[in-house]
Amino acid sequence: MTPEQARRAITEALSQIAPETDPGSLAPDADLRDALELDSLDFLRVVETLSERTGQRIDEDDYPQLATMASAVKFLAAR
Amino acid sequence: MTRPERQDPLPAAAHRHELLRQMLLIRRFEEKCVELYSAGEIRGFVHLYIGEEAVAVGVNQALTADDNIVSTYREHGHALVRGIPMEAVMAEMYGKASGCSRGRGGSMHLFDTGRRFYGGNAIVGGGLPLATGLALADKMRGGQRVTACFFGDGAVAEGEFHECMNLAALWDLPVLFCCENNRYAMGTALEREHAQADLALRAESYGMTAWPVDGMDVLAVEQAARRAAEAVRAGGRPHFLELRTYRFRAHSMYDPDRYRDKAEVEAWRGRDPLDSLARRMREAGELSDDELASDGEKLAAQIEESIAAARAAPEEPVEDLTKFVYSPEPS
Amino acid sequence: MPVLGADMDEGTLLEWLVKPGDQVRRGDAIAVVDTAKSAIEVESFHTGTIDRLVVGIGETVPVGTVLATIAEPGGEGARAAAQPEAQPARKRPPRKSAARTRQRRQPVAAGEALPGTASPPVRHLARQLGVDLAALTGTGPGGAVTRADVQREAAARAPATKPVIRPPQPAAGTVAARQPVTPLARRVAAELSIDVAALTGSGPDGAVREADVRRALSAARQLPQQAVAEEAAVTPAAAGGPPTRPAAPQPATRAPAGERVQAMRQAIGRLMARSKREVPHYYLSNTVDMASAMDWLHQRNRELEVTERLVPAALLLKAAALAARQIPQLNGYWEDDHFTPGAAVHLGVAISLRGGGLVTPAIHAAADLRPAELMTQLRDLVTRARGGRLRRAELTDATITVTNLGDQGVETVFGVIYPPQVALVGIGKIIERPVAVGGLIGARPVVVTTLSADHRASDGYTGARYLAALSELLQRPEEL
Amino acid sequence: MSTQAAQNGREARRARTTGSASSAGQASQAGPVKISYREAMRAAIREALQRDDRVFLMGEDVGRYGGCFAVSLGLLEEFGPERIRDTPLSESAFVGAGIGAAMGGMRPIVEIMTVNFSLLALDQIMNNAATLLHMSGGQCSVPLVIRMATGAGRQVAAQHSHSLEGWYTHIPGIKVLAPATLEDARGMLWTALQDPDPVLIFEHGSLYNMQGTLAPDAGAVDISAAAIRRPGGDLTLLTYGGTLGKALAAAGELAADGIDAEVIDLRTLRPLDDATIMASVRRTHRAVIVDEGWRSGSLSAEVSARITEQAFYDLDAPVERVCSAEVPVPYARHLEEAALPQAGGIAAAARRAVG
Repeated sequence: MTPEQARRAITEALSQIAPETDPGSLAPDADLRDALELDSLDFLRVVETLSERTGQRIDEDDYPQLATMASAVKFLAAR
Repeated sequence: MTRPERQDPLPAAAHRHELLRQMLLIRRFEEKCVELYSAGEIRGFVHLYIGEEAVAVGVNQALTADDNIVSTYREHGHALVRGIPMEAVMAEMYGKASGCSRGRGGSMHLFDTGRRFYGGNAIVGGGLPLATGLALADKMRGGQRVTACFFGDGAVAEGEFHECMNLAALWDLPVLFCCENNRYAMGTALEREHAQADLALRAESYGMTAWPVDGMDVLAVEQAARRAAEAVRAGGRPHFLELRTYRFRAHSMYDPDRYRDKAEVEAWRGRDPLDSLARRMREAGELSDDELASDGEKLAAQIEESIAAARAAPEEPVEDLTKFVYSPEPS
Repeated sequence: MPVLGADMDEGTLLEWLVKPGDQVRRGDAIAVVDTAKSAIEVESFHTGTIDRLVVGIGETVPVGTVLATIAEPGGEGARAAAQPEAQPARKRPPRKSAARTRQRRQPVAAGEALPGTASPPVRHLARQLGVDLAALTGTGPGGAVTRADVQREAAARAPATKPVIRPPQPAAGTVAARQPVTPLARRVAAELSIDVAALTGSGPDGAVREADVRRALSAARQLPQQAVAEEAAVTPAAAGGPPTRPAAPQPATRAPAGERVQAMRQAIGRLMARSKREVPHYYLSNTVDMASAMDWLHQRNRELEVTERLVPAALLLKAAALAARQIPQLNGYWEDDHFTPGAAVHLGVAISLRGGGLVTPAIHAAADLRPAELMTQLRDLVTRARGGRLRRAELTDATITVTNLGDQGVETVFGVIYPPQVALVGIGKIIERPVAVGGLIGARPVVVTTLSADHRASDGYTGARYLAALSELLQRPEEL
Repeated sequence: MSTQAAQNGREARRARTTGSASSAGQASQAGPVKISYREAMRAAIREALQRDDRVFLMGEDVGRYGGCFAVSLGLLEEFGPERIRDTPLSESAFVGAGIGAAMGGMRPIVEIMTVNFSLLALDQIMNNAATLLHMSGGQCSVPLVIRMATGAGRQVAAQHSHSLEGWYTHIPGIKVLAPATLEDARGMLWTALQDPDPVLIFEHGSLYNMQGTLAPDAGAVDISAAAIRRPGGDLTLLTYGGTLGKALAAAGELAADGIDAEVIDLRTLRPLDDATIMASVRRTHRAVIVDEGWRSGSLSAEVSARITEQAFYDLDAPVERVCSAEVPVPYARHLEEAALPQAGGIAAAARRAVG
């Protein structure tokens, strides 16, 4: 997966969970959960969506790597 | 006043022979019933008339085919002398489809409305209001029928008896009340049951003509019944006969008969209505032993035929279980 | 316009789910209505054909207004839909309505065995063959377990175990106590392949009725449909096509966000003001060691697909519900100067809405749900709350409420009770704190649990027992 | 033979009178006729007496007194003492005589003053009227009509306030009717008289003064079916006789709350019209049975059991019953009212069922 594909997947997943926001305009190092006001359930759905879309298993231990857009793109693109 | 039938009784000797044959018919039929009951072929309550045959036979002589009869649960005799075919009565004892009540009634509920025989009624006194009503219908429709209503001494203690005596007398209804006083209401003797054991007197108090009759003498019964029936027919008022009789056997097949003295039973057997009439006829040279034996043989054969027919008769189909609860819908 | 909450006077029609000519059955959702608190589906109380939609989208009308007319099958005229529920709250004398409320919430006597869905001879056979009836799916009328079902089950297990003749046991021991279900509900559920055991009843003694089954069906339909929609929207993108935004899960027509938030604030304001005015609150707090719970959770989630993973909130809610069952004095309602315990623990969950506002829908019979089931319901509830698709019973049935602000980074919550409930449980953020265990100081995850309780219904001692029970339960997560 | 001839003449006359059904109706004026339940009943008896000379009325004080409830007032003068027949206080005898007269070709209407006195004739009703056809293998039909006043609500205390319809419905072989409306008071009797089997008609004492209007040509009505007196979709109220009005009142009260109750008048209590009952319950899924009889072993128990047998999987709530309190009916007004089903209690039961 290219970083661009990863970014698109993440943006779409976030838009779906928080439709009134514009994830594309976030700073790369902003904390996604804070910026988009995601609670743990929202976050779980983001993980779920990403996992489905990318076909990758994302374990609970991987969650910290999904904290910001930059780290998340890096995490997904690396796999 | 028109008097249908029975205006010219049979010549005396032949008539007496006929009375004897009718009593013998009842006697032999019931004796056979005891046998069949013991063999388990017929069941339920069976109340035997043996000893009382003179009452049914004698009263019936006074009735026309157009008169009504309402009877009790001890009604084999009434049914047979009324002319219900023995085959139909026997088949009813067997609970068969060819029974006179199509297997629904049994021994206590023999019916033949075609012969105006309105059943054995197994509620003591229960037939009295029916007879009163049948007579009311006839009176209102302008007929000249007599309704003969049989009941026992036990019924005289029932409220319905008194209500009906009053009603029939009050409304001048053509009922011939025939009280078969066999001295026991099941196991309770007449004197232990009635403060006034003169039952005719009780009926008389309702303003109707009533008198006691020797119920062991068929000729006496016939004579009394004719007199009473004529009076009913002529005047449209009820009459009451107290027919003093005795049953030789127990109340029903279940009855150990502990309430009667053997000597008493034997004394009454000495007045057996069949023996009395047969003796009298023999003494008068009206009946030979051969004729009597021949009568017995013919009856035995007839009874055997009725049993064979009843055994062979079809049963009512179980699918028809609820038939006759209500009348069929008019089609 | 049905009354969908105690203080609702009017409602705005957001969406019609039917059009004239559509067939509807009693219990079908026919419209979505915006109340001050949430968008709620309106169900039809009649079966028939939609005749006319009377109220237009966006119109605000008082309760009792006819929304649509339904022509009854075979009937001549049309009748007002949803009319039976119109105006009952104000028309009836208050005492009578309170009496009805109490009646509906009467608890089932503890240990009372309810009759099974199998006839006595079948139960007897099941005992003889050692078959657990609760585990069987019945093929008889209305889903009743038949002789054949039991024999099939016994035969299926035959190679492993020979049929054992067991001594007769008391019915309560073999047949699990279960919720009453009306025959009609049972039949309809069987026809629609819905598991009645998972339903929450709105009838007397919590009996599941036909309407409950139909509600469950429409909820069940909604989820797959949404999933399909998302998939359809997403697939072209995954295939490299032009990116497509998935359809927004909100209804297309809604009151302007500003007005909506304002109305909701007013409603919340009224209720909270009433609470603070009428309810003498007392507050307790307790710090709970979450090490075992978090360990168990990680262990479990590691083995599972993401869709099956639990969040800590699910465990905390389950524990809160169980504790409420243990301390029934906190689970129920204060009405007419006395406390009526709830028949079951219907756990209200405070859910903040994106764009502002708050709803507290209930998870029905939460104490009876396994954590995974509770998690499923929680996700469903949050999704629907934010999508504006809550059901009426969910908004009115809570017997105790939990506010979990841990995700927002709050350590301690001092909550305000939702009247006529008598307790609110607050849950803060799970944080690592130095804790002495066995004489050694170590960093362990802890959470601060709080209780706001109505002093009219209980005392501090009772409240303390509740928080202690909650803590106790969280130490044995595997038993939750 | 003269007897036969006389009878033939009667048959011919009967054929004439029974053939002229419509001529025996009410007056010829058009438009609805204002009438009371009592008058409707009297009109029905008069019509029967006019149309069929086999019909006669008998009972205690039906003649000179005019009937305990004045139902037969004036009929003695019109039809004479043969056909309006005062009886002694001998319930067993005159009910039994009615049975016998029916067997003998008449079409008697027997009036028992009140249901409590019918117990004195229970032997005749149960052991003869109901059984003769069957135990005679179909030979003895009993085309008899027995009318009696029933029910409480008039402060006549324990011995005159029974509702024993349920007892009688237990008995195969008889039919049991409960006219609750003017139409049925006017129309059930003739149909009952055409029935070849015994029919009991229970007239609730509180209904005799009920006023209303009837079509001028009102006449015989069907007695085979229950009637929906008020259609509704939310629940089914099942009742008969004196409680029909209360059930309708309760339905009105419920309607104000938005609960749409269907009210079924059972009309014929034996045989019950299962089809109408079940069709309604299958539509509404809820049933409340209102029965002035005592709850235990009552007609309401029978109806409830049948619903459970035939419509179990259509029930969305337990069947509710509103019956009389299990006490002998007391004299004092407030106690009597408390003992009997009332509209408020019916509405409350309906609300429980609707939930």
